[in-house]
Amino acid sequence: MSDAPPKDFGFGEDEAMLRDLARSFLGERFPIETLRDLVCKDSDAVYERGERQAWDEALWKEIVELGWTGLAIPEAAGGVGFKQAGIVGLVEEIGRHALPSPLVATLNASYVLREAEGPGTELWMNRIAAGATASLAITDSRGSWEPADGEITARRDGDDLVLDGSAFFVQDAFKSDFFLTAAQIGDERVLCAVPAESKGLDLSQDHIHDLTRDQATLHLQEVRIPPENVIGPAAEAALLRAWPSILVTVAADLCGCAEWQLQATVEYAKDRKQFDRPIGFFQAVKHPLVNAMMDIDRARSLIYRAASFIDVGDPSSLDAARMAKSAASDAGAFISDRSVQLHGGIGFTWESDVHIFFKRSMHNQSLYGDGVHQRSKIAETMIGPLGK
Amino acid sequence: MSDAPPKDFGFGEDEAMLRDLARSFLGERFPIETLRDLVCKDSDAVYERGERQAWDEALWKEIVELGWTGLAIPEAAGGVGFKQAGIVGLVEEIGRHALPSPLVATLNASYVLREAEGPGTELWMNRIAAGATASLAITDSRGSWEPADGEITARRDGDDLVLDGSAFFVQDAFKSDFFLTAAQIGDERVLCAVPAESKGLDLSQDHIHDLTRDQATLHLQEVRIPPENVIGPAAEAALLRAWPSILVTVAADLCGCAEWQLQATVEYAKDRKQFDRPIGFFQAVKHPLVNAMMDIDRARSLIYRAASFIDVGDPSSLDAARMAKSAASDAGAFISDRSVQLHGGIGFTWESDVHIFFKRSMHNQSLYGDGVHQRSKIAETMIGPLGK
Amino acid sequence: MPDASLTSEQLEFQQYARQWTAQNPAPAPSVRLPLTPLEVKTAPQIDYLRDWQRRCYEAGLVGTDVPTDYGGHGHNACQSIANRALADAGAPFMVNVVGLTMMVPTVLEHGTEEQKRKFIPGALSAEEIWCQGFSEPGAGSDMANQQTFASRSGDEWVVNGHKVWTSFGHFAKWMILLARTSRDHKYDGLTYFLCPIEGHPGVSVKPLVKMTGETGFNEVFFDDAVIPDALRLDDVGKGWTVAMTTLTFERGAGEGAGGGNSASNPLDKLIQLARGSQRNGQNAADDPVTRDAIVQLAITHEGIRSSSRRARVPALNDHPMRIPLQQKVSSSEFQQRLARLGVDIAGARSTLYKNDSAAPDKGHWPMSYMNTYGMTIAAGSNEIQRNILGERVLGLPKSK
Amino acid sequence: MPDASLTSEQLEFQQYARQWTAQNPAPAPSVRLPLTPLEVKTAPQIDYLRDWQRRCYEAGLVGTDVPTDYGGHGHNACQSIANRALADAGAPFMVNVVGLTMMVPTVLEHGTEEQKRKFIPGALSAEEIWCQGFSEPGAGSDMANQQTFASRSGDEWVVNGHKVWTSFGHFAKWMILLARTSRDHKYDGLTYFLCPIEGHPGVSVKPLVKMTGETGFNEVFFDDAVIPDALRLDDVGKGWTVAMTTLTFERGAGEGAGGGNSASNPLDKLIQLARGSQRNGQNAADDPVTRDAIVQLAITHEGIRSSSRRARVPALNDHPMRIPLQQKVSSSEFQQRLARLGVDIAGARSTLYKNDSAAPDKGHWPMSYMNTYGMTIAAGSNEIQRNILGERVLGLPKSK
Repeated sequence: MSDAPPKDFGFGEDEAMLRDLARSFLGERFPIETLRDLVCKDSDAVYERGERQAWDEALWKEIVELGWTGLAIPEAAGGVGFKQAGIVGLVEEIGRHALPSPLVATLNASYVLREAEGPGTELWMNRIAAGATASLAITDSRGSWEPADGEITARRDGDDLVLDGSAFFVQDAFKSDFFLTAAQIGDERVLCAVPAESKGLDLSQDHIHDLTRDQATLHLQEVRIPPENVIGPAAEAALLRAWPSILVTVAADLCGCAEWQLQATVEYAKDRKQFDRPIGFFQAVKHPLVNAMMDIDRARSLIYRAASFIDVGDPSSLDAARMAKSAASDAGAFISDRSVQLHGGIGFTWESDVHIFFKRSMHNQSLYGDGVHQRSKIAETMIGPLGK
Repeated sequence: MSDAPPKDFGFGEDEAMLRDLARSFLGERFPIETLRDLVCKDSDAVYERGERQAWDEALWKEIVELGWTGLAIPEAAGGVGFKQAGIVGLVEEIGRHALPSPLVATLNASYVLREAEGPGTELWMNRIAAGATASLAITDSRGSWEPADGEITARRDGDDLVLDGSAFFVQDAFKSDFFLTAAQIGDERVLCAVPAESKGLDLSQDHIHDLTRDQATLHLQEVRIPPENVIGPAAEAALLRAWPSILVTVAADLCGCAEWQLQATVEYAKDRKQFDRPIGFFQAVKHPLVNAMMDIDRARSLIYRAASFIDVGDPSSLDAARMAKSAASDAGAFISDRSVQLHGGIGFTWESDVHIFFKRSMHNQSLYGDGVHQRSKIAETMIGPLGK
Repeated sequence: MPDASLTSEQLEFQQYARQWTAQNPAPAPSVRLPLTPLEVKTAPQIDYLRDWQRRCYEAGLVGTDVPTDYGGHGHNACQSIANRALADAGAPFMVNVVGLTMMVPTVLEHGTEEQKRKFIPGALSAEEIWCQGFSEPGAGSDMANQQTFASRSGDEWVVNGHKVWTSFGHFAKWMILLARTSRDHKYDGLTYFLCPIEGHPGVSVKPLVKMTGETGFNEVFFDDAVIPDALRLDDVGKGWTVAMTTLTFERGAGEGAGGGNSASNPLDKLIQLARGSQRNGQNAADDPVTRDAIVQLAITHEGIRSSSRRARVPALNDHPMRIPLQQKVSSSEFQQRLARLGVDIAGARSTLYKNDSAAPDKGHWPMSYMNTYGMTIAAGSNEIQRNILGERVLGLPKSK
Repeated sequence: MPDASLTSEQLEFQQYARQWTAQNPAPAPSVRLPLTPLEVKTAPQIDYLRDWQRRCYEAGLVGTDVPTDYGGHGHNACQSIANRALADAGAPFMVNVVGLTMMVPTVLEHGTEEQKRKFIPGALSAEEIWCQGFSEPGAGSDMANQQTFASRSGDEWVVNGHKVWTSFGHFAKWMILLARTSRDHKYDGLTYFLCPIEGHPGVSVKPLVKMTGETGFNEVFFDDAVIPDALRLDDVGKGWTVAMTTLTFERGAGEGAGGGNSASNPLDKLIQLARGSQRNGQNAADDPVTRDAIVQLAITHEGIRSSSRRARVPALNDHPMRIPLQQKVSSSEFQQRLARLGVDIAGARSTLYKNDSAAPDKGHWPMSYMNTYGMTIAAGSNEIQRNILGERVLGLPKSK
């Protein structure tokens, strides 16, 4: 039987320290002007010329030095073994700065490695702890979020495995050193690590709205991987066990992003005058911002609740994380909407920064399932299977 | 092929004249003070002592003289054969005055008689045209709105039929001279007229929130009816053909009710001062009222659209009527909510009139199916059957 | 949601609480009981309910977490278990709800030792019924705009004014009273008193009828009513802060001292309703649109509860009042949406009044729906609460 | 919804329109075309689209209901049939959308005989592109707060000011210009002009980039630009009323003169998307939550259309401006909810930009969603429109 989730969500000194460090570090090294210069200089670059989204690799090196990539890796495997409650605290800051980086993708891959069983797990956790980046390559062409729906197959060839097929909607693929995929072999699905430089591996870039990440389709053609890359069996079970952490991590990014959108719109509403008054005087501006704040706060509380459930291994962690993702997706959608609307004409232009966060949020709202998706899953346990 | 529904919904001089007459007649004979005195004198009367809801029978006699009960009856059967567009115009005024009366129930019964086929229809239409009141007794105990779900059975005994079973949620039952019910006999369902004074007929009063109507469960025990009361076969088909008119009539009552709620709240918002300003100055009051107005107007337009579809026998009349009922139910729910909230403390008390309309509206919102119900039906034709 | 698992003390207490409630069913009442404490109307009702609360108190199921010095039972985090056990047993609610969920937590936080010893035991045993005096006709939705004035004369305060929305006013011995003691400052001009009502010279009570036809709340008039200074709670001018504590606790930030079943998950009842209702010829619990609406509410409910927790973790609060000031709006609107969804699910049967035998859940849903407007209107309408949040938390310019 | 059945003239025209569109497919463009007229950016794009509109005009599918005296084809209520036929054939949109849906209906209602003859034919044939000058940086969401000033000097007006949101500014020969001619009255101080843009002395155009990365709308600066009084539309001081006509027509109160496919039911496209999308491992068109959301939008859409009809039935309008003033808010928010639902249904695939081959409907949904903020913000933000409705229709006190 698991312990009770702590009343303070297990968010103690260490967690606060990391969060505060991240806040000051990113505040200093990655202020909004830096973000704007990095991703918005030329509106044609990404959208018209199809260039890849820019990111600050030098800054990333510093982040690796800070050890953030190894946070979810157990100490036994050379990582920090940090609490989920602490990790979401950090990810909130990542979202609040809309940082383009492979951190979230790598954390999500770490969760799966952590939950995987098999000889190979240790090796790949070590690599991440040592600074390698990774991303999950598990989604089918329809964008189904069911762990069972991958399209990659494998066949044995001597000690090696040979992989074929494609994975879609791979997050920050062009920043990843290796990919985690679940390959169908016979009637089992094995978890495999596929290095980005593998022969027969091809990434085709998705053209996306979000300016703060890249996304790609991973094509595997006769990709041969050695035994040490075959992490273990029961890939689906590992994905399912990791799912609460994945959902709550994306939710935290959404929530941090939403807090920036709220504060930026509040500041605008204090400065911008209309009818000789700051527009924040008007309840048509004030009350939606208050509603957004309340949505964000409930989502944020649900994120820490879910994180604390995960940390104590509470059996209802998955539902708790789905609640957090549902609330964060909806809160993100609402403040994204108001941030553009209440910024008025300027908010509709490239000159304003709100569109950067709008697009990052919109991307994360659907990633791994939006509110409707999460709620239909929760209903299965809360109310019972459909048509029971 | 049916004619095109007229661009003006067929709402011409006659229809406007009747509506204006109703407006001035009710404005004069049934102002809000009269309504209040009639239904609100003593809060314990209906709710604690279970007395029946009061109504003005003298006023009703005048209404019968005005010929409103025969509006939906074809001229051939001694009625007025008025357009649906004109009838909803009248019913809007009924709703706007929250008039307690058997008019809506009788209109709904008339629609079914009009659509019924069989020897008996003429006789009973004549009676309504001559001033008799009627109500539909077709609903089962679960409050299903499917015409197929009645619980009344019949058996032949010589030339007579003997009816057994109960019908629930019978509207204004205690004001009705006879009831229309669909009785199962073998594998067909016959439409029967059951006089209120029939031996073996018992009405048990429902205790309801709405102060402007009564509702009852109709119990039939060995009720013998002569051949002329057996209106005809294919009761379900008749009910289904009448359904658009029934839905649009209840929608019109909702819509008129909603318009009263809107205007009463607007007036209050002009008078009531807070922070030294009429509360209508504040957008937290103004904008919800504007939203309510827009909801009401769309619902109202959909009601006249559906009525005009019915008048020309457009094949999509049922969907059009479902749209109107869905929009009217939702518009009614929203303005009901705001009318109490924005009236503040006083709106929460018995002293204010808003609760009278709040309860009439709430009753009609669910009657014959709320928005969710109507939309799920529309989806069947608009998107296709589920799981197709 | 399965409850988070329990400490050994909680487990032991849970066992006891379940046992006691199983062995001590509430006696059959001689009169029909109201659905909630807010509708208590007649003497037989109040007598029955007082007696029931007293028995639960003596059994240790009320005041469970209150220190023994103040007549409590000194447990840790067991009150919600007691509430749940009582709810599961279908026991009547605790009638002294204002005392238990508002006065006790507030006095525990702001009261003097004397006040704690004087007031808490009687509230727990229901010997002394409490009512709330936060709302005024003139103040309308602006709770800080109190006009009831308490002027100091020596060791006493002389109170004049007019309160509305006072549930239990007609049975109450005491009122938690928010009164203006200075006209110079709006918020800082308020002071919090523990004011005698029953038979107190200068205090008169007049019952009002709600839109539901129920009574149970009142107007209370003060004409030169005198209160000794010893009945002042916390400092002069601290009234607003103290009142915020009161509301924060009432609105679920804490389990109070036994607020009558507050811990039982209100969604369960809704799900039961859906299982017993029809939607388009199918079980409403199988209708995905209804399911989505139910889960939306469940998420909001869990979010509100988790926010109350988070409010007590300083590291997770950039602004100390951000969550506390939200809870009244969030929880009252949650209650309203919850009841409204119940009305929609009940469909035609939601037309039925509570005294109709066919009304689902004894007519709870439509009745509760209408009564929730008490929450969204009273004690500072939610429109005003949103102004306060926008201004005091987000720093937006005043809308007044 | 099956369309209401047709008059014989309409039936005949429908047959012709379908035949023509079948026999005259649009030539393959040499450049990628934008999704809507608002994103027209390059010369090749505009040239191609002008040519296409001209051919449709010559075929009688544009200006269908406009009197022949003004270059139209003199049919009755056939424009929507033409629009539908073009939409069904997947034809490109009509590029001169401001001319067709805003200028033509407005000039037909408020213009002099000369103005009708001078301006309408060129707009129908796309020989003369029109842009709209209703929005200003300072005015923000308050459209009546125009600062661009036109001062009279004899038979001319001298214009100074700054317009934003001007789609087609960089291709337009003319602008429908709302300018202030008196500072004494807010609404009655406005006058409506038909103002030359291209190459006109004192007028300069600067393109802006939207949040989508698309361009196509502009800032327009006036420095002592001179307009002859003959280009004034309706009386001095009537500008606001005239502008309301313009917006009423633009927002669907009328089918304009060929607004490019406005008649095709936007829900069909959404339903198609749902049929091709997944929700929880099932076809989204089989997900009742999605179905309910789609039908809600269908009802709103039908309601807006029916209200435009009802606005023209005096007996069904207690206040003449009640519906017309609503349509901008209703239809822009409908478009926004529609596009947003498309984004939600497309799920992961809504992350894709229009130039990604896997993007459903060529990336229409997210792109359209962002572009709808143009509608809800521009030409008097919907917040301001709600003030106007509350004040001018409901008679509530001014919020300013």
